[in-house]
Amino acid sequence: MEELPLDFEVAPTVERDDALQLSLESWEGPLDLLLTLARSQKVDLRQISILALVEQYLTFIAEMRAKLEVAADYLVMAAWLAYLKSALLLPKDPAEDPSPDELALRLQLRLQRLAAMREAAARLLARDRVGRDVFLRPKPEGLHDVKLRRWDASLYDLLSAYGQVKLRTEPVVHMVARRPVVTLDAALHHLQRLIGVKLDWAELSEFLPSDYQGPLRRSAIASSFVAALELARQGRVDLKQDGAFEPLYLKAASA
Amino acid sequence: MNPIDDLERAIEAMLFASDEPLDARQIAGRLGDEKTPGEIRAIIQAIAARHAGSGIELVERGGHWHFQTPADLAHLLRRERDDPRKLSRAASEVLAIVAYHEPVSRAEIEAIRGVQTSKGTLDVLMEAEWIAPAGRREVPGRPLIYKTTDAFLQHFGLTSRKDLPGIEDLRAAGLLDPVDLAFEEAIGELDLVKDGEDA
Amino acid sequence: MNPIDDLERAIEAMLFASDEPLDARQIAGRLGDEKTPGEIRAIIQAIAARHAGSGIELVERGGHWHFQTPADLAHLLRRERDDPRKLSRAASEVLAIVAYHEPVSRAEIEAIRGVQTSKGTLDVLMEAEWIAPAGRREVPGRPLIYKTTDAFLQHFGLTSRKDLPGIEDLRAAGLLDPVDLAFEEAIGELDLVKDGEDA
Repeated sequence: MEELPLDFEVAPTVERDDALQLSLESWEGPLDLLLTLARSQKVDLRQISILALVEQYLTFIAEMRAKLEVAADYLVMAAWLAYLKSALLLPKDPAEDPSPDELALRLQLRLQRLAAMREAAARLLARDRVGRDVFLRPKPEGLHDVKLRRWDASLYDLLSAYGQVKLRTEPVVHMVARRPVVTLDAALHHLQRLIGVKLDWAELSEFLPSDYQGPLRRSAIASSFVAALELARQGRVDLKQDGAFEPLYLKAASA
Repeated sequence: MNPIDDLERAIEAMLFASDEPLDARQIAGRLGDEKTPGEIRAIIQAIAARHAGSGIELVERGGHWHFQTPADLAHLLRRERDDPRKLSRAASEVLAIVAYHEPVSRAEIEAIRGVQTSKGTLDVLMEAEWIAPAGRREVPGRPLIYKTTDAFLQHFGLTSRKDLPGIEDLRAAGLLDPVDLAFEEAIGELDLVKDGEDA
Repeated sequence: MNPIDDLERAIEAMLFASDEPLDARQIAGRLGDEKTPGEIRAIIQAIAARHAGSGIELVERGGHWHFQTPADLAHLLRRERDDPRKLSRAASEVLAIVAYHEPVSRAEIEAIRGVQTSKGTLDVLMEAEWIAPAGRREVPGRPLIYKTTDAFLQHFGLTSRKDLPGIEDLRAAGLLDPVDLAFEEAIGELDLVKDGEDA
């Protein structure tokens, strides 16, 4: 077996006594450590001996453990590799699934992919980078957008605004809008006059003049209703209604 | 075109990437003083000449040189964009008051509106160029008075101020109806329809 | 030298004055859309050609163009204060994985690296604006996926993602495929070989 790969690019060359400095923090996890070890075989990753790699890893971890605590994920990998090692060394069991060879192949594929990205990162960082190799104008004039405010209003807005001002500011004459009303007296008078004409039950609305429209009609309905109640109280009309909100009928009181 | 020599490229790049305008001595220093400031100046002149008439120019300010965009292209570097905004209710009222009562002072506007008018409201109308100061009223305090402008007439499609509808016209158009009366009328119409259906 | 026409000067000045790389559409927009992006691009190419070999070059990064100094003059321009963000090994690997595999989820990054990626590592790359979230992968858990940005292309001097060093070779070698897929293929080949041997 080879010496531990202490002269590898990532791991500084150190005396064994300084191995504490060569903590596992030098690696980005067990796969990274495996890749570093694999590189020390100095062959293409496709031709790597997984068995030799497993040996390297287990030996390395054993040495590290003698000196310091080793993070759990490195130990998990060690356990798995120990299993893989024994499986690879034992006579092949065709029933075993996945086979140790397949597990080894997967490990190899993972190492290849990590290696590819490791190299890609190095090549990327070595490119001509802005601020290190190539430089931009430090203080460009910049391109500016200037917003031009454009106010918008229509003539209608203007006139209605003025209308509102006028309304708001002409409170001197308190304009209670004059409402067309039919007074109770007028309704009483009207109803008394008609009650003698109609002989049978007639609906209240039939007593209203037909030219009463709009608000005036509503007022007439209200005052005629009150007038009808008053006449009924005086015993001069009879009232009849089939139910709430049904039409109200009246006729002259039967003598 | 002849290839540009390395020294000229180097000086050009320095001038481009520098935070501050550089003089010939500074450039010579950065180049390890292998050239005299005089030689550097000659090269700077050549660079300036090469860019002459392009969209980039190398200019001298007090012996220091820097790149800039030509002044005649400055308008391309700012883009003006319309930002339409609806006139606020308050501003519409003030504008209408100026139009109907001009010339008016701010105090008069406030008296008519019955509320205080912020300076900003008048500013907006002046920014829109719809009103303009029209001198001062010769009363104590000599307040500024305002009137509408030609731009105002143009925007609102008026030939002259006489085109503004009179108070009677506004009333006829319903613009002077109190809100509650207008509401009742609308309700009354609904009742008529109902009555019609009942009949 | 022929005089440079006004449009070319204008575009050159815009590119020179802009504080970020511009694409043809942005330039066309600023010019009032009188020219198509295609026409603009042809002019940009002419400007780039005019500056070729000088101390200032016009380069394309992800369809956007900017002026910069040529890389071979770095030694003259580099100053002590120039200290581009030093990336940790973890961050540079994660960046490479995002760039070569994009869009990619954090779990996929971790599968390649064989180790958990701290949130901080992705944050560093996002703060540098080199990577950005690119939606979610429609698999259980709907993980966020990441991709590189135009700022990434600009910083690393890449015209487009196709310029990523060795990306075609990696793709051809299947090294950008997931392990599972590569495994299936490798097993398939083994089986074929075995079958051949059996025959």
